[in-house]
Amino acid sequence: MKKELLVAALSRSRASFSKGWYKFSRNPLSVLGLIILFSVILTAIFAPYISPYPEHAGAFTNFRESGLPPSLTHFFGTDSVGRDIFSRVIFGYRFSLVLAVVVLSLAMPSGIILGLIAGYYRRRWIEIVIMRITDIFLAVPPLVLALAITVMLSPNLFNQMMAISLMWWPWYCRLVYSLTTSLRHEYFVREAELTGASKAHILLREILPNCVAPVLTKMTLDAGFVITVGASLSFIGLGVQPPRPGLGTMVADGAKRLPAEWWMAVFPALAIVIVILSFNLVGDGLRDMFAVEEV
Amino acid sequence: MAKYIISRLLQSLFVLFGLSLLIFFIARVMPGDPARVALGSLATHEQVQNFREEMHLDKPFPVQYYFWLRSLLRGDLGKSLYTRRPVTTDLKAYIPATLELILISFIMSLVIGQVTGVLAGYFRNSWFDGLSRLISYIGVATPAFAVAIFFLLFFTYTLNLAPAVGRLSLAAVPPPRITGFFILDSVIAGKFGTALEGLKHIFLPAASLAVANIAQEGRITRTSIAENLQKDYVIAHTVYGIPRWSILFKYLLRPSLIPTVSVMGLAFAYQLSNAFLVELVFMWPGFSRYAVTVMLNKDLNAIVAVVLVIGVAFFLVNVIVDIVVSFLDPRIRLQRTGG
Amino acid sequence: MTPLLEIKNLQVRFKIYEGELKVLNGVDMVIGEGEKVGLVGETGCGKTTTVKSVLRVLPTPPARISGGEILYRGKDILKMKPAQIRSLRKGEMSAIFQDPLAALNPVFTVGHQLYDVIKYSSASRGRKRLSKKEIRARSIAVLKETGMPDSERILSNYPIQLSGGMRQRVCISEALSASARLLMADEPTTNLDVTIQAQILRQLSELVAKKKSSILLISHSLGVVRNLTERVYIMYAGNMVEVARTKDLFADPLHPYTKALLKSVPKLTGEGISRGIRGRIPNYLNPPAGCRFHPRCDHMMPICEKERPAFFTGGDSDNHKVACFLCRR
Amino acid sequence: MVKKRRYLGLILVVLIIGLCSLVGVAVENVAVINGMPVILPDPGVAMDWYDTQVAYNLYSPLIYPTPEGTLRPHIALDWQPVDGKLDYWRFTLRSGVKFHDGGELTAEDVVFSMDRLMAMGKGYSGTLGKVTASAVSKYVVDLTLEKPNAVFPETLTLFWPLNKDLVLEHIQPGDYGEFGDYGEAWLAEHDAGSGPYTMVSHSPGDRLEAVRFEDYFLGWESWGPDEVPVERLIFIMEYQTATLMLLLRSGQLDLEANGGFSRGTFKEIVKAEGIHLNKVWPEDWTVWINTTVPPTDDVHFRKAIQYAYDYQSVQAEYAPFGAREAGIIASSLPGYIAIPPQPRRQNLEKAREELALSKYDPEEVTVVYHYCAGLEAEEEVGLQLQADLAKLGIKLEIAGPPWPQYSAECGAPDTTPNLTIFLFPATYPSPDFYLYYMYHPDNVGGIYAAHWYADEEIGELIDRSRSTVDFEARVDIYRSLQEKIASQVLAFYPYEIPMLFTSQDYLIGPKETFPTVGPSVNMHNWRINLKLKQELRG
Repeated sequence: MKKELLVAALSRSRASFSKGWYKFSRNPLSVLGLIILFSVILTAIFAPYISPYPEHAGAFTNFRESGLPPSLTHFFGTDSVGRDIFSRVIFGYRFSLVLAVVVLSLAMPSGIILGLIAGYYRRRWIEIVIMRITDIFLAVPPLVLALAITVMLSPNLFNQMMAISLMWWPWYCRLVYSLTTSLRHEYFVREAELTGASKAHILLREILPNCVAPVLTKMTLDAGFVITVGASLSFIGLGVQPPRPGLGTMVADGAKRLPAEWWMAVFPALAIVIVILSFNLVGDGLRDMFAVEEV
Repeated sequence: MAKYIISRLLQSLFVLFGLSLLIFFIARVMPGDPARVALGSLATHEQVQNFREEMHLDKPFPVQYYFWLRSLLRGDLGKSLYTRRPVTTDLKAYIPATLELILISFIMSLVIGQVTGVLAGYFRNSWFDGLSRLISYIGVATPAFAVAIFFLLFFTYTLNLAPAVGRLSLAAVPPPRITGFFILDSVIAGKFGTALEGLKHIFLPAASLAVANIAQEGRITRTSIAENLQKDYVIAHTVYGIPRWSILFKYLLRPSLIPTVSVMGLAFAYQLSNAFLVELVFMWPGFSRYAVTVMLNKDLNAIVAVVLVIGVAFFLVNVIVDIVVSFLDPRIRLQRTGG
Repeated sequence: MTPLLEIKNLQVRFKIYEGELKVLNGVDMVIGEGEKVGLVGETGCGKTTTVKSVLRVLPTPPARISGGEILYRGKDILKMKPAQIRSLRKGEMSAIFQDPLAALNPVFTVGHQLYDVIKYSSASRGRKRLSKKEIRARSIAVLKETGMPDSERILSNYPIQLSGGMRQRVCISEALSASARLLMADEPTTNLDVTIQAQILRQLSELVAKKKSSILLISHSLGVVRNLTERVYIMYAGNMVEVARTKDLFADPLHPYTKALLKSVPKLTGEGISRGIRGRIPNYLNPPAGCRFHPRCDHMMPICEKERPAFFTGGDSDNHKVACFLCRR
Repeated sequence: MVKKRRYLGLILVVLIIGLCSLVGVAVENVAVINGMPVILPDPGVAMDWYDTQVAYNLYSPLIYPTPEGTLRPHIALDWQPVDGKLDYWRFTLRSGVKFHDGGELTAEDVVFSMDRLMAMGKGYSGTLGKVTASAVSKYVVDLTLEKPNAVFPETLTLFWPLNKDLVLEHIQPGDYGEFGDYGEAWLAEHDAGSGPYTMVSHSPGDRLEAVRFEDYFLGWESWGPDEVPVERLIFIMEYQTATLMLLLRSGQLDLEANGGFSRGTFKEIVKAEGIHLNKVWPEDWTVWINTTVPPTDDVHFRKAIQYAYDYQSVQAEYAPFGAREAGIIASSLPGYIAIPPQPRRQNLEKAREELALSKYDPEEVTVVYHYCAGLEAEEEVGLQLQADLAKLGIKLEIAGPPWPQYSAECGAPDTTPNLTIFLFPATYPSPDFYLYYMYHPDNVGGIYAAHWYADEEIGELIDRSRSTVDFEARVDIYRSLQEKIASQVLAFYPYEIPMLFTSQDYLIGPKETFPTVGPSVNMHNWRINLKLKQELRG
């Protein structure tokens, strides 16, 4: 009996997956985004094996080869101390993706839990406390506050991640809060309440699954946004510290060499655009996928 | 409406209070010695100690906050440790430049975003629509500093079309300050040459700032135009002989503007934070560059002030957005006044 | 009677993701000068599409007029240039739409919309431009004509501030302000309660009579057209299935669909609740071959599945035509 | 009618643009100068070389350095130690020196300015030491020192008298009793000087504008038929190097007086037409090694760093611009000696030996290297060292905080990173500048002595040099001091390089190179050739 249920559930989920994929794949741009995103992720994971000069991502100087224009030996040229920009961009993706993963895995669960609690306990003191604090964090653009906090913590990747995470949970909190307040009067929540289910059960098993679609969509779009904020902070000089390659830092350094040695700024900048673009395309695809589902 | 604004105001007062407490707390708790930073390396220990006392840095946190709040009520935001001037003086000096920049870029993004959005929505699935969608995808995905650098490389270094930095050419004499907006002030002073220069200088930074918003607004407008085009009233207007341009840019634009304007508050936030980077690239002597500078210099008073100013600006913009939306959309207006 | 509008074998298709919807499948229709014609059919049978085709406001794509002619005073509307169509809309053809709330722009005042309608429709005829004052006066007059109370105040109101009846009156005023020769009223009273329905319909017919315009009154209900029209077309799934003088049709319905429609009208005499018609409007993606009504028809014959019935003259009058093999003689 | 109205706007726009383009673009007699952020043009608080640059334009120092490294009369015509004692000096002032408001500079102004400097304790007060001033007559001032100082006249090239009356008119409430804030707030945006230029406006950290002071006491003369004094100075700040290059090429910037270009850019400048490099003063790259925090508190560890650094690598890149081996003092100063390692190149073997002697395991320690944000030359040294130390298994962490934070870190031993890099020009023309200010135990800490090494013996030796009247004997002491300092490895010195300012060909600088910072960008020493400017950029 149980096994049958499981099989049914599995096939159902497989069916809904293929249906979802069908909807997703109807937009060729989303598929393109997914392909780019996967290649970026794979490149980042296997950076030491893929990049032609992995040692150039670290403490390395070779002044004789500094400022070389793009060529077959150095696809993106070399920087002012002779490091291969292509290799550094590949490693730069690592830091960007790690940033996105860490920030979202810190901000999302905390935001979701707080949002669930605040949404469920409406008109209680706990809702007021959580949502007012959320308001405070949302009162200024995330970049501004993240900038202020990173500066005061002293600039490096870890602090950058902490600062951005601190800026990010309120967005999830507000999203899940509004979802929860509208869901909590639905019949299945009422039913669970009546059957005496625990609060944790109601929040996590009844309400949370219904928040998945919007949260997942937001997460994908946000990953791109987090990377933008991270790159912006590094551009100001508050990110990955040298010699490790931060994409924003590379753009900032390269900007000093414009226009003669344009490749130093242009390629890292394009690399940033590509990864954000792929996240956005995938996010839009997910939104289409879920939006059709809802109708 | 008044009742609504008052309630918003009270709410924002609370938020700003919390914001100041937050940023104040972070600033005071973090490691590093602001007094030392302010006085530089040549200062003696005695000088540093005196300075700490003067700035109440030796007092416990609540006392410090109390002193800060007390002087805030007198309109005093303290002295900048970086420029050694009252923060309010700095703000007065730098805010107009940023306001001018954001205003111009706002107008740019509104006009271009709306027009492309309307056209893309009207001719949806045409080549124009496809192209504008592609560009808008890229526009949204490109961080402001990258846009700025691409623009600089293309328009300044390659085509030599626009100047690279500043509000005016370096040797130019700024117009007498009336509004602080160089272009406007120049026109008032009758210096059209300066005004043109100002326009030339503001073009690239404003365009760099506008790109993301153009993309975003274009997309939203396209969707809502496409949605509204299906509505009966468009057919009705057409049938009753109202010309197509009037339908498109009046009867359709107004309802389609509502979603665009509704996200304008968020768009402004983007624009303001993007200004942080764009002003750096273009050496725009504005508030955002000042903000970055004081942040990098751990200039406590200035940081708190800068964050609060942004909070206030954000709040004001949201209220304006609400008012504009309710002006555009009688449904909301009537709901609000009708109670 | 000279025909004002003549639709010949009109075919309209909609392209959607899954394929093409064959929505209008050869529609024929004639409206004479000054004639009051009714068009009745279930929701979704293509009435609105027909009207929109005539007005040339079908969204193309997805819609596509794949065949047929629409002759207005002998000229094919489908071949007209946009400018000609625009001039047709000013003073020749007008329409009232089903949902008055949807047909009014929600974010402009009634006065504003009426103002533009009057301004542009009057500007067309090479007349002197009307002054603001004149337009305003006309707006009020037009509203008053439709029996709108307090019409001056109404001008500064938004559609959502008005009741359903008032909104419909505004729509009618807009439609009438152009003094069109042909007025197509697409279910103008569907969303109103019965007393207001009757009132509005009466006023509408009075106004049309006064202006000596032709009217095409569209409804899903036979009851509505009975008193107001001279001739009725019955439409089913993109085809005209029957046309007759109104009184002939009610007296002697020939097509099984018409009969079923008449049966489903609730009667005050109380013969129990009407049964409605078995089944649903067909799927336009793969409509039934032959007569589109055959899957729902109680009198289905083998030929119905294969061949599309042409119009046969039936009943007592030459004007009574039916597209049903039952009436083949 | 409607159509006409629609076109009206178009016509108006065209008209405005036309009008705008009609406004002539005549060549202006102005010099736009890029410097580092000048926050403090007040000579009583100015303390960095870019402040000094501006101060030299707005104010006049008491004594002026010569290109040869000697001194010449300026405001003071003559100075003598009274009774042959080096702690009591008498100065005779020039008469007729005019302040910008027309008032005459007298002994009273000198005394007031010295009192102000001492009371505020900012700016170069530390360089001058404790000084008591008293006016003997209208043009004679006595300055008494706490300790004998043979190079006191040299340090007075960093003392600029202010206009007492003007300052007193503008004091605001402050910490200095009857003197309020000593005019500090007002002087941030105005000047009270007698220099060749008068401040017009100042927006701290952004822009400072000044115009020529007609009544400057040294007068103004043209050098050639077309070489005339510069009428208007505009100091701009904080521009990115890419931008600066663009501004130079387009003729919008006349003098780049920050020297922060990368060597790639310098190469470009050498090739570019219409602009050229000026070697303005010698500078020493110095990487301080903090002797108070592990692992650099161990002298062997410090030596290991000294030997591990690949001197040739970066220096070779700058050789075309005059880079050379550096020592403790600038090589052009009397008494310069070469310091280890000799020959000056990487010696990993020696480095390993020293490392073995140290108490630290290279695998377990991290060395922190900080440089000033945005300075590529400083980052390069760090990256080079990072690669070099990696060969020894030592991890070097690099960070580039912005200047105020960076310099403030050096204010306390525990916040000073292991390694900090600075480029030191001499502020007064004497080896004493390097020795006293950087290694005297009284001056330990701060950016000038971020090694935190206080040695009484070195202090005594420096004191002795300061009280030695005979020049040759003093130079001998300087030599032994250098040896002593080198043995402790308080720093390593990547290379010495002249400061390179880029100017337009039509802006002509002094023919000679001054040994110190200020005079080089005293625009009284520059002339502009307007004809050439018209030809090149007009």
